Amino acid sequence: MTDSNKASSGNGTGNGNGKDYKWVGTRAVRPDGVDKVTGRAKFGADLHLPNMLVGKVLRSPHAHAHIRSIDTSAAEALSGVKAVITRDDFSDQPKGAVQPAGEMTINYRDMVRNVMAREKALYEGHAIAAVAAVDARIATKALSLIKVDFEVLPHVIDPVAAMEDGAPIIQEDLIADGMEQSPGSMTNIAKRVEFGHGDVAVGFAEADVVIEREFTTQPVHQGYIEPHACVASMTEDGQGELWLSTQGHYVARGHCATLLGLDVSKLRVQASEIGGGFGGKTVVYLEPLALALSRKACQPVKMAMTREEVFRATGPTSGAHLWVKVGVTNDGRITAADAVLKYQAGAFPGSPVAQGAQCAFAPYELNHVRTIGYDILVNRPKVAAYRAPGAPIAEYATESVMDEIAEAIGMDPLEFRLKNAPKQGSQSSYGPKFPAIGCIETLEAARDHDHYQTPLKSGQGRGVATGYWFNIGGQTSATLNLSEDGSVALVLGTVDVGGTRASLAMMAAEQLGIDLDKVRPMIGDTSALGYNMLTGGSRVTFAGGIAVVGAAQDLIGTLKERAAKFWDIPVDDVEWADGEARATNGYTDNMQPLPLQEIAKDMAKTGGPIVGAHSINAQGAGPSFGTHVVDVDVDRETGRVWVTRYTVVQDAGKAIHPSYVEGQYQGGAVQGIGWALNEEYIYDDNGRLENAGFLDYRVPVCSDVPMIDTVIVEVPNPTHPYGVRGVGETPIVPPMAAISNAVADALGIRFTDLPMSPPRVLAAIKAGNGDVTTAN
Amino acid sequence: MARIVLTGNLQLHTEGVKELELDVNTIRQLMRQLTTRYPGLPADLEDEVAVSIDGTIYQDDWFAEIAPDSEVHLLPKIGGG
Amino acid sequence: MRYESPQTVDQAISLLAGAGGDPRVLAGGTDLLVQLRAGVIDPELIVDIKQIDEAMAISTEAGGFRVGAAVSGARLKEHDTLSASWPGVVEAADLIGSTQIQGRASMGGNLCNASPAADTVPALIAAGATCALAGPGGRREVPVEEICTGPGQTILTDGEFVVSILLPARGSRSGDAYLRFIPRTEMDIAVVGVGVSLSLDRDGQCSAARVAVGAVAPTALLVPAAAEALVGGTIDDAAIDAMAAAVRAVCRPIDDKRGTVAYRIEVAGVLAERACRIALDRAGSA
Amino acid sequence: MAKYHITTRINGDDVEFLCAPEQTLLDVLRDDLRLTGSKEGCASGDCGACSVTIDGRLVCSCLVLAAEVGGQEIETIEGMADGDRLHPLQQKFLDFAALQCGVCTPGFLVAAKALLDHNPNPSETEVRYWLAGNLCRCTGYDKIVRAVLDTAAEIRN
Repeated sequence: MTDSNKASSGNGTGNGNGKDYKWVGTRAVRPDGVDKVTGRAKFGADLHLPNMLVGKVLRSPHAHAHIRSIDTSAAEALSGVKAVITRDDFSDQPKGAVQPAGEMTINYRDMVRNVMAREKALYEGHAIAAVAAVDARIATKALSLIKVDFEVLPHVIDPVAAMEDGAPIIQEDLIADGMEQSPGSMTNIAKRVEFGHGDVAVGFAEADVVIEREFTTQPVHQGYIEPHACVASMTEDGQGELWLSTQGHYVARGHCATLLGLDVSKLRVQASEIGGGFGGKTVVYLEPLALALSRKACQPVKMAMTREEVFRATGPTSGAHLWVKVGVTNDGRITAADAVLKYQAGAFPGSPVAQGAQCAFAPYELNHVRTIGYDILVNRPKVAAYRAPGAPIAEYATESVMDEIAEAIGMDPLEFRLKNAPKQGSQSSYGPKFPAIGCIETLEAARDHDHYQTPLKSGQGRGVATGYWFNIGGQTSATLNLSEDGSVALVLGTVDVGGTRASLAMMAAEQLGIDLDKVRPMIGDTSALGYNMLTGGSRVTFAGGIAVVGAAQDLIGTLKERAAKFWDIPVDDVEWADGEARATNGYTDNMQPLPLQEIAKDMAKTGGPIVGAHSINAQGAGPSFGTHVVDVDVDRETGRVWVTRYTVVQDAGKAIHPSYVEGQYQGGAVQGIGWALNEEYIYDDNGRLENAGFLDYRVPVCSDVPMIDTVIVEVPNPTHPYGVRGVGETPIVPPMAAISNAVADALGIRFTDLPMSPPRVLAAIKAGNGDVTTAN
Repeated sequence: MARIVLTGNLQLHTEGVKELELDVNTIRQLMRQLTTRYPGLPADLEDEVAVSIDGTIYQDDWFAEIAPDSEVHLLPKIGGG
Repeated sequence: MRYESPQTVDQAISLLAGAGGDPRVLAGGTDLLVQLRAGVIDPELIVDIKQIDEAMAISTEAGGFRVGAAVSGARLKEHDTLSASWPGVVEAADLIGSTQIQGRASMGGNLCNASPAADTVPALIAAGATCALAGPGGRREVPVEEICTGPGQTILTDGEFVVSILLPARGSRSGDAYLRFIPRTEMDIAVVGVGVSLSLDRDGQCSAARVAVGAVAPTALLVPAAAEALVGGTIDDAAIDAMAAAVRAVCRPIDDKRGTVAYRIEVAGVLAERACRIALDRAGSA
Repeated sequence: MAKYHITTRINGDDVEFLCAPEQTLLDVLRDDLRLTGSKEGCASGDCGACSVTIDGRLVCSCLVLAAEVGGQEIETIEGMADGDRLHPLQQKFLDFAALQCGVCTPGFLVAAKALLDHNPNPSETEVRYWLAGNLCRCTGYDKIVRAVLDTAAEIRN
């Protein structure tokens, strides 16, 4: 195991699975590092093209309103304005225009309405029109000249209120999926899902102790520091180029081509460096508008959101109302677990409630379990993915109840979890049997860690929670182009959000048996490689790793063929090791091994360019469990919660680059601290967001948090050549429950609403209980 | 015969059936047999679901093999952040 | 919009007085530029006073310190004797925003932005500070507590601006302190802020005190009743409780995204008590 | 609309530019001088991604009018390395993996350099409060703080 305190730098090797690797498991310097510490790295807003225009968006000031008319004539007449677009510039998508794209099937009829309002403005900040002008000042002036005739409608912000009869209807033509709906009636409930097995009624009958609680969580934003930005350039012949900050340039290409009616291959998309995404840059907002403006103006158009636009118009994750009931025997066996999850989707269907429902009880082996989820429309921006979408919300509630019930029967919370923990072959709470997993290993590592063994100072509290996430695979391509000097260009199609160029290049060097600095990884544009699904679902080091290993094996196969020709022996008598071809079966006496450089030097003579390529749809992603331990102090007079110590223990399968695995653990934990303590959306009575900026949307700052200890557990994933599991998402699942459990330990008060902000905590201390929904 | 388990809310389209046994060797055969047997299932079923075969989850993979004694679960497709 | 950076107070006055369309004075700009960007204000003229020596100087005067209105928090903190005399005022200035904001933000700007939650204002009021205003009608010296009349509102007349702030001479056995509450450790606007300044006589009795509270009313409030609870006796727990109660009694806050009425009133008392104990400790060791 | 002719020094070089009165220093650095290492994360002084120093003082360039900087010395991330030699902080950020997406990194480096110029031996708490105006959403700050502390120790020795 690797502890970030002991080994934060240098080349300490993370422990291989009994194997000794030259590069895998080391802490090599990332190949894109120098560009990023010198300011060279080009992000979304850093590209300037000749004759480039500036695009800006007019957004709805109303949470819900019919758009009677839009008059853009005055804006079009303004000198310096080159193009103005509205809903009329996008043809509608047919009902049920649902296509597989990226990770999920996308409803393009919804998407075309989300990028540019059509019949109605569905949330404050919904795009109404856009302008391209020669500079920002003129574009802003032009927006002020656009006249929009709104008919303001009643709005609804809260998911529970939106389910009630008589609530304002957001999508009149919505048909509820998964539940009965009386003919002709209208609803905001987009979907009902149910998972589980056994019979919870039977299970609760077997219980000695049953605890039932209700929780609420607020929407939280991914909070990437780089606002959405792109540069689009369409030419008179209908071909286009798009530069953008995205987690998936192939996926963005598909979305934009569909919305603009272009041939996909006529659009060449290049991903900029991305200034954080966390799921929020898996969708398109500005890009179709920039392309439409550029198509009208036949000039390049740059668009970049302000921070305020990011908060008002892009997807946070859901806020939710949650009900959880758990039964246990006095000796700590869970007899039944039941939950109802109501997730707010925003103005269009698609909350991650199904995944929340599946993950809710995943850290437990259960005979009787049920989770029911509802996907609910409200007048807020459509939710976007955020790290382990859905899981943190559900597991906040379930892990809070598990902690309370362990306390009720006087059992240590980690021993309680160990007693009920799933292992390979256990039936999961969502159905299938688990493959090889590391739930028990992370729980044991947490229990045995110095943090958990160290007594608390007086007044402090300690909490633990376990989190689960599936991880995914998906379509991935990689190419290795051998250069004449034996160095190798590695072309990837997966956007690098947090160091995957390093981890993928390390696997290539390991396979080829050459030095890492002989491998130059880069992210190709959409014309450079076959399709690549987006960077999300913690998939890149897993799926990308399989693709890169495949490409390396393809390259090695050709290298062996060339060596066999050179020696005039059967290729079966050639092996590849330590970066050179070796003749086997007795040829070795009179044949010196051929190093990669030698074969590269003569590749023209032996048959021409040598390329290794591999394209896959990776399956069998290894799920990852994590257990967090957190200590808190509470200022009893002001209600401020201080996180004083934090340890993340998580199964990585195999840490290719331990530093960036630790970085995922630490970053997820601190995002979770923000979610638990201060981050929330505050709306006024008109459905307008009151805290659309980093001043009052309070992400943790450096002085808010302690060092984050990490323990990398390595239970190999058998479907990956190095045993890799995705690590990026699981770290944000446990923190909210772990911190709430720690506060409960400190105060003897169990909180059921997030965030645990100082006013709410102080009100609870005064009232003597944690159900203080009146405090903001 | 492989054991097939339907989760989420698929049983609403299968006359309430949540479990059944089918003689299928691949996910594509599974999808074809299911949609023929239960025309009420969504036309884009194969795009909407992930398929777990003996605990390993497959998405968009027609030809993943299903053994006669396999346990197969149809789950909602999984997207990440 | 026009930008001017006059060299003298008189030039600044004539620019401001001569201009229409809501001219603005630019000191550190950490509030002004945010309001410009957000379109909250659209002035035809911006007058940068940082080229005016008087607005950028820290000098001693009548045993106290005269601080130019545009002096940054960072420079204030680096002034050792001022920091030793008025640690509470310097702490208040130091609490405004990040290190980056400290490099620019000034007490003059913090005062004239007239936010009820301005950090330096309760500290300056507690310190008994006055400020020098200059305008077409000449100059006047006005107590800090009289400058703001409401959120964004001041007594400044057309063409008038704050040139400098005078921190009075500091007697022996005196101390001040400022505390505020924010949800995070940095980067937030005060939910409540309390400034306390007090002096002790030879016997350790409180001979003088001023207490001011911010973010609980349309302007920062001087709380005479709180001072009266301290003056004339030893500052014991009972006196401090009475002082805190007096502070809570004057609070007229609102519910908003930063705090509730009940929360602000409760925490105002908590901070008053804590600030008082720090000021007392400083006075005792001064 | 009248523009202002400004003469200043940026990263040691004399620079002249024309700016509109409402343009910020960040606008001019990025859009006119094409020094895009300084980033706009918020334009309100809340994220620190646009951090530069003016006459040695750390500021947010989004909160400075371009017209204000005549005759002053501006340092940006582009001027931090000495030719082909990275500043010790830049090298340590690489060695410690103190960046993930990297968009906040220029601001952190400029701010951290200003800290070490001003206090060569900061405590962890001093580092954390000095850097509180620089938001990072990826790293949880741990490796950034370690990198700054370790660089300070290295420079002292």
